[in-house]
Amino acid sequence: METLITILVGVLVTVAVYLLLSKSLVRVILGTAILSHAVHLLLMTMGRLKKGAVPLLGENAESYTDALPQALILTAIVISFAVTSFLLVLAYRTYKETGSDNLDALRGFKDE
Amino acid sequence: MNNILVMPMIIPLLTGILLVFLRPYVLVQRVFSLVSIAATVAVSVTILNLIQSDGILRLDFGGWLPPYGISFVADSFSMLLVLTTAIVTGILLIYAFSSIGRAHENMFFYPFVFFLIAGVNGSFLTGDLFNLFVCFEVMLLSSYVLITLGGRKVQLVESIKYIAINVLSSWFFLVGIAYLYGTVGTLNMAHLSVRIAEVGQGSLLTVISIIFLIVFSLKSGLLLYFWLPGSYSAPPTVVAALFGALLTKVGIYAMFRVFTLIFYHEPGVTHLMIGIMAAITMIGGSIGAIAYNDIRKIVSYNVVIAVGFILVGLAVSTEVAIQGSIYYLIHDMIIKALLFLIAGTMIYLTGTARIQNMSGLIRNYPLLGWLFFITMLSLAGIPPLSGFIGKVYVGQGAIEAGAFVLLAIAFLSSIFVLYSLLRIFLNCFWGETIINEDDDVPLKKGMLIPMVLFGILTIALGVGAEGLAPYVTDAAHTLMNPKIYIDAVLNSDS
Amino acid sequence: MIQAMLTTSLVLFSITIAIAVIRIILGPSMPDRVIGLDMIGVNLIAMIAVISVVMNTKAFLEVILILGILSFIGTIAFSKFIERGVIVERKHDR
Amino acid sequence: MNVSTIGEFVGAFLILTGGVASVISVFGLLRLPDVYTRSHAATKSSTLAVLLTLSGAFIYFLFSQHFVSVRLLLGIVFVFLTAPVAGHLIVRAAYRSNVKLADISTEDELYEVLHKDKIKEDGTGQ
Amino acid sequence: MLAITIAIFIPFLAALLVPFIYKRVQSRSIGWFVMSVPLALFIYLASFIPAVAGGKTYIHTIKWIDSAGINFTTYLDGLSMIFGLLITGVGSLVILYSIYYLSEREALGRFYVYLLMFMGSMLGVILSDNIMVLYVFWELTSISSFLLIAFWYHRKKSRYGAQKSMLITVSGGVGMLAGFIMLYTMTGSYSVREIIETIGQYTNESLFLPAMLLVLLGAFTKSAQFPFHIWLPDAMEAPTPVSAYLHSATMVKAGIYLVARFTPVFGGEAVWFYTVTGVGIFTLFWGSVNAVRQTDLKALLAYSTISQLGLIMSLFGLGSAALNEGYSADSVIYTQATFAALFHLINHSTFKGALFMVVGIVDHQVGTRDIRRLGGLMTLMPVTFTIAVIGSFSMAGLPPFNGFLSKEMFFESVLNVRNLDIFAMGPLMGSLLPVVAWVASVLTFVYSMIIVFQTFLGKHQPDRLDRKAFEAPVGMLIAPSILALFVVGIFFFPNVVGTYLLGPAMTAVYPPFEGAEGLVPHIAAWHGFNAPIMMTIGVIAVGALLYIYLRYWRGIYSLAPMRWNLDSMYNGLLTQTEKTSSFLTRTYMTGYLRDYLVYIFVFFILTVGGGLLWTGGFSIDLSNDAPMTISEYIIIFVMMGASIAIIFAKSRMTAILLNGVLGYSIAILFVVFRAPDLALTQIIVETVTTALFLLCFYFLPEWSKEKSTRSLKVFKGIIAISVGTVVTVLALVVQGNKMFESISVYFENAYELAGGKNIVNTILGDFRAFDTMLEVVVLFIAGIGVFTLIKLKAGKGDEDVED
Amino acid sequence: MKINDVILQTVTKIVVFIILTFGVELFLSGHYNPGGGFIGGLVLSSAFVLLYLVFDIETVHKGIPFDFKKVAAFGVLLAVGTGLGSVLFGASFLTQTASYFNLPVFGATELSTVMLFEAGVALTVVGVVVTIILSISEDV
Repeated sequence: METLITILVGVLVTVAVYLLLSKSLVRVILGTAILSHAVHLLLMTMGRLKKGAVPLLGENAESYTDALPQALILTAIVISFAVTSFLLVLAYRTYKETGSDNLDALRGFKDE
Repeated sequence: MNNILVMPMIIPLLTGILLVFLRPYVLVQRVFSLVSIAATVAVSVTILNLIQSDGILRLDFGGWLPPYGISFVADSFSMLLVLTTAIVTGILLIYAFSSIGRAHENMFFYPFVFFLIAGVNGSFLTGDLFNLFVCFEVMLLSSYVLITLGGRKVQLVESIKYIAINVLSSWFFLVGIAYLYGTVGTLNMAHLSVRIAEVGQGSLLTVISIIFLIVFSLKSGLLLYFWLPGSYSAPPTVVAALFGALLTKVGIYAMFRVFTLIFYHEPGVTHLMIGIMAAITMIGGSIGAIAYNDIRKIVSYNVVIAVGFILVGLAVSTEVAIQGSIYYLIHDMIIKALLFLIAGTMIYLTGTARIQNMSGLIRNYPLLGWLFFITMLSLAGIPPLSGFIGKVYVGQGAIEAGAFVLLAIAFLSSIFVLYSLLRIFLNCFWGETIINEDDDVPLKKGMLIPMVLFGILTIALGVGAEGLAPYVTDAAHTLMNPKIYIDAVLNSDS
Repeated sequence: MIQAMLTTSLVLFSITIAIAVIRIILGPSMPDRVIGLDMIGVNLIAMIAVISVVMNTKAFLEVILILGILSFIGTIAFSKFIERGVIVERKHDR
Repeated sequence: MNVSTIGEFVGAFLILTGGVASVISVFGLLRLPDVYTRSHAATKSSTLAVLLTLSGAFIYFLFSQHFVSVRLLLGIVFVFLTAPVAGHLIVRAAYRSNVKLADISTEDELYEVLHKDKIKEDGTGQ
Repeated sequence: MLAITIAIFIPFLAALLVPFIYKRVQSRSIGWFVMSVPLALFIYLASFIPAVAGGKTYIHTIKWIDSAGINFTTYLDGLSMIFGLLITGVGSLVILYSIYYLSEREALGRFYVYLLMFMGSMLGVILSDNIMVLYVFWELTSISSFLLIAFWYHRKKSRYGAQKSMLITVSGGVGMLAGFIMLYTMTGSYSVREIIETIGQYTNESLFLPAMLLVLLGAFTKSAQFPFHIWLPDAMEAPTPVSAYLHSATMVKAGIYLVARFTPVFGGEAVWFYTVTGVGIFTLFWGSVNAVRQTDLKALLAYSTISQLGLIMSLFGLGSAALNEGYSADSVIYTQATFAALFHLINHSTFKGALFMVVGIVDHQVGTRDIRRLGGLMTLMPVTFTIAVIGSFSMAGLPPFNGFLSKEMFFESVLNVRNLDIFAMGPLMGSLLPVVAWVASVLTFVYSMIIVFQTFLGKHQPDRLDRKAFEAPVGMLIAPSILALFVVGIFFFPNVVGTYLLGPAMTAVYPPFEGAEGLVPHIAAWHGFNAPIMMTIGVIAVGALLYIYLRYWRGIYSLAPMRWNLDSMYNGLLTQTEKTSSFLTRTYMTGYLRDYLVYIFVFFILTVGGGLLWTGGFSIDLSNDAPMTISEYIIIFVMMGASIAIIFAKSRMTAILLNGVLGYSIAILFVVFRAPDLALTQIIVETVTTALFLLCFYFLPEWSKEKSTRSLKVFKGIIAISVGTVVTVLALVVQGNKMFESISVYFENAYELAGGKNIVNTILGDFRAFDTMLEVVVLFIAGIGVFTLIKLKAGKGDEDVED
Repeated sequence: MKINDVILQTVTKIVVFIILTFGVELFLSGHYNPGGGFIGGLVLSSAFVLLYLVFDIETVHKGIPFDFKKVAAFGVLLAVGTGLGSVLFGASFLTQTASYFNLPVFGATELSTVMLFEAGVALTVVGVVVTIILSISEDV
């Protein structure tokens, strides 16, 4: 299981990186979203997978899965949600302001 | 249990929240923010002195002992930075009062500043790796908002790059935490150190440490500083000054902490890398600083140079060098704030950022000109201003460690700093006065006072370096002897 | 026996989801995709129910309800989006 | 074979039925020619599928752990309540956004109603 | 003695007072106040002469940065005495001169502030024992010189000169700082005296040589030694009093002082000997060669200063040879060189100061310094002419002026070198020195004559002058006259200087020779027909010939191409550096996010991936994998398919929905992994995110197909795959190398510890509540941030000035 | 032209009620079952979003006259405040306590400061999510 999930993480990262390298702002943001998916899965696999029960006490189990990564992922999810939403709105505002979502056009001001 | 430890973070945080409620009352916001910054400064001073008498302090949140809960750990190093942060922010706020404008003040400008400070201070204080990530995010999100606040085209365009790259770096951070947790199974930094020392920093852990190196390099602008010049030249002056003074420093702090506390076993790999990166950073920053005619760009590249310079101390990792880095770090926070303020004020006064279009400003604004002059000298490490002592110590450390190439680059870079700023000074402040008396934009008192305060600080810090010496010595000593830190964190008597 | 049945149904649901994804990718129109998504949502509910039976835990029953809520809201949002492009309206608009 | 085993079996059977139903419906989703027909497959039969499954799970828990899951019941009610509305909305949206009917469709009864509506609106004019 | 330490600060204090006084006074009489400062100091310092001559030294320490060993330690001995007297003495005269020289319209307040600042820093340099403090003042002199050169900052050339001098001297200073730190690293002390005492044990250390060269770098840049001399001619843009003071009498001598001060440290080493002597003698030669071609009187004086400084420098180099073997009768003959150096130092200050003032007077009176426009001023300005003659003849080494004495001693010293058998000094090298020295002296003679004769004799050309020429006011003549008196006076009473000033200084330079016989020779104007006097006669004869036929051979200067000129090399270097940096920086700082990301990813691949490969030998242990069911396989493959499909998605909507599919599938995986809270959160968050995507993207244009070349796509693909691979491999390695049990076992007692049964929630709400609290803050910031982002728009008129 | 869909609006009124109840239940039971402040908050906000979807902004605003930014701020304040509360009682920052109370209707109930903390989280989430969605929608 872990191996396959890890490979899945790799695939997700690959896709995300590819998207990040695009010209279109939309793709870049999608890329960041996928990156966060990937890292959440990665964090998950770092605790042992599927060993033990759901981390709810009272399910009378011998052992529980590693709860700490879960807590971390929860925090990470919330944070990446916050960032993604901000980034999205930023993209929206940028488009409204500049009329472009093409990062090549949004190069920034030049000096000379 | 030292609840006072949380105050440098909680006071700004609470202030930020309360200021949200006070949105319509700008004056109240101003007063309130000044008061709470003053409180933060007071608290920081108290803690700093407490550390001198009681050793490293620790606060376990919720009473959960490390490594299980999250702790704030305050040693001299972190508290020095916290204190400087508070002071710098306070002065910058004064500048903001007269420069940022009603629209911003009504749009939660002050709350965001305070959240930023909360994030910065939290990053300095936390003893937990994941919490460090969270604090980073608090800081970063505020910085995202601050950089876009105002919604000008440049800001939006540059902020996209800034945010995208920072999102990436946060991602690397999480990946690093994931790997580290996977191998070592803990998150508390002291505990990590203990566990890694136990099994030895094998090649796997070294590779993981490189991920952290990348993360902090991205945040601090070590080698991976591509995002920095653009995004630091986009936002309003105060924000740029805040960024220039604080943001990269957090990355630097984290790098110092992680590579002296946790991954210090393989200096041949990690510290060598840091050294090479610092060298390239200084070179890149130096050539960048003289490559442009835009004041903001020049100033931003100066930030880059300083980052490289400070990390020379970490790269050579002798106690003296680290002392130098700490001195320089504090100096840099103050002087970069001043530099950005002056640059911003110049642009405000002339309406242009290009040095060819300014001339003879010193006749109209003599004080501004001399402040810039002092800043220039201080940045170049010319005595007796604040950059001097740090430079000496870093140089001494480099010599002791035999890192002559680093020494040469570091010292040469200060000449580039001087040259890049000399260009501004000669072109903009000296020369024929082209603004006639009528077109003179008045320089507001509210803008001048904070700059003068910074000027005084840089002189005071240079002349009165001895006053800082015990703290800095203690800080460097703690950094070089991770055992002190570990003992303070993992003994469970408090 | 019971286990076999449960596993079979899990597989069936997975197949359903896979096919729905194909529909999302194929389209051709937006509503097609939304229907596909709705389908996935509904099947996820079912799937999670089965999984909790398999695992013999009550922990995931909240998930079911939430999925229901969200797929409902999602569908409404999508359909409004498709219909007029605006999701949240203001009174004086248009 | 005691009661609980039978109950569990019934539950599992219902679940399996649900699975089969859902596969059937998804084939409909894949094979049917246009949105409107596909929506039949998606909403009707898959609602059935999920209701079957949830009931199955409910029965299973009822018998195996003697546990009346309020949440499952609530879920059933909820799905039952919302699935039709959702389906209705999608199709409505599809129609209003002029998604084409399949080529084999013979009649579009709503066409005139909607057009009249539109004409009228244009007439009274905003 | 505390008073000496205070003496350093008095000029600074006065500088602080000047602006206030100037506000009140607003006239040139401010100069009298300023002048009182150096005058008082001069008298005060002079009062120590007898004591110092008696071998007494004064030391006093005020703690500054004690932890770094940097303290204000002042040390007054013979060497500092000479310089101190020069600084204060010439300083007083220069200020006196400036009172009349500068017009009242000038910003006199600023001028005197700089000047006093300079004076204070200069005193700091020569009185400091602590080399770090010395460095502090060293840089301060550079800064005040910078400010003084650019006193007329609206002139382009002033700014250029100021920048040049600042860059060169500060660079040298930085090098010197490095050298000082190296010295500290070796000896553990910043005190010169202590270093001198202990340096013997460290001469073989690897740091010794670099430290020496770096210190010399500082000295050479400051003293305008070849090839760093180029800043000095441009520094002549400063007002003439400044040139007279800083750029001939004092600041440039700081480098000389440093060499003298460090002779006991580094002297006696072959490298020191050769570098100092070689550079000095070459500078002497080069300066004189260049001086002859100048047409601007001040530039001529600048090159002559360079040349003279080279002379002094070379003498110190020669003198250092004495330290090689320790005290013996043989080595005393080399100490003579040092004695000559010190003597010439004083002489040079007197005659060069006078000459500068003369040139200033000429400039002030007729409005030009171009010798092609000058001539025949002798009758119009007789006093000035007299002073000029005294100064120039002294410089040319003619009796009865003090220059003659020191020039003779110089010849003697270079001749002595021929006998030197240390440092592998061959006869060829040994003969080369006197030859070069002689040639340079001939040229010195020539340009000295140019100053006098082309300015004051020849045809008067009133039409080519800006103003009608007449004698300068008395006030302006006082200062140069006093200096001229010294020029003559020292010739007649050289041994007063020798005993009271040079003697103690010699002891300071040669501490091991203290009280040795012959250390302080008797100076006699006439010492028989020996080699030096022959050389002087030769100089006069050949020089006179050359001067007379000047116009015939001057043409050879134009043969040397201009671009090989050091100045144009310096300018070229600066512009080239700027251009290259601009080019380089623009090459990689493209402004494209994609490029930056590529850098980052490449760095990641290289370091982390490289690290993995390089260290190698990782075990990937898959045996602990949990079993999988078919449905899980399906989900995972669905996810892979969906994610890859995103890349090829034709419409953004598809892409967003596929992203949603990914999110929901992850939720299922979370269910599979027994993480109900996560699954719940993931589902909701994914929904909200998707909704936001839709909300925002409705307004964005449909995404166009990425128009990029195949090679770019392949490149992107390679990077993406490499990153993915690195992450995966590292994750697999980590899974095979779990070294410790996780701390999370602790949390399984959540109920006992924190009264919660949902472990995850207990961690979030209690164990790690702080994270949660901050996470909420993050969310809050984002929420408000979105609000501001949308509400606060830059209006049209509101466009900030910052663009 | 408003969406005038009677079916939708009728169903929504019921569904919103269900969702709200469920949301509150989720965040209250977080300590024992899956759920907690964040999830509860999200569910609650989804109820509000549903309302905004089905009705228009003004109508909803009339019914629920909150400034959601302040709701969010209040939430954060509550979360931080519980931390400070423990400081007042001389415990470490963010120390949570719990004890049993005999409430008239519910019987012996455990009331924990975690609950307050979670409430803060939930309020923030509600405030933020609604603020974001409203801001964007209003901008159109």
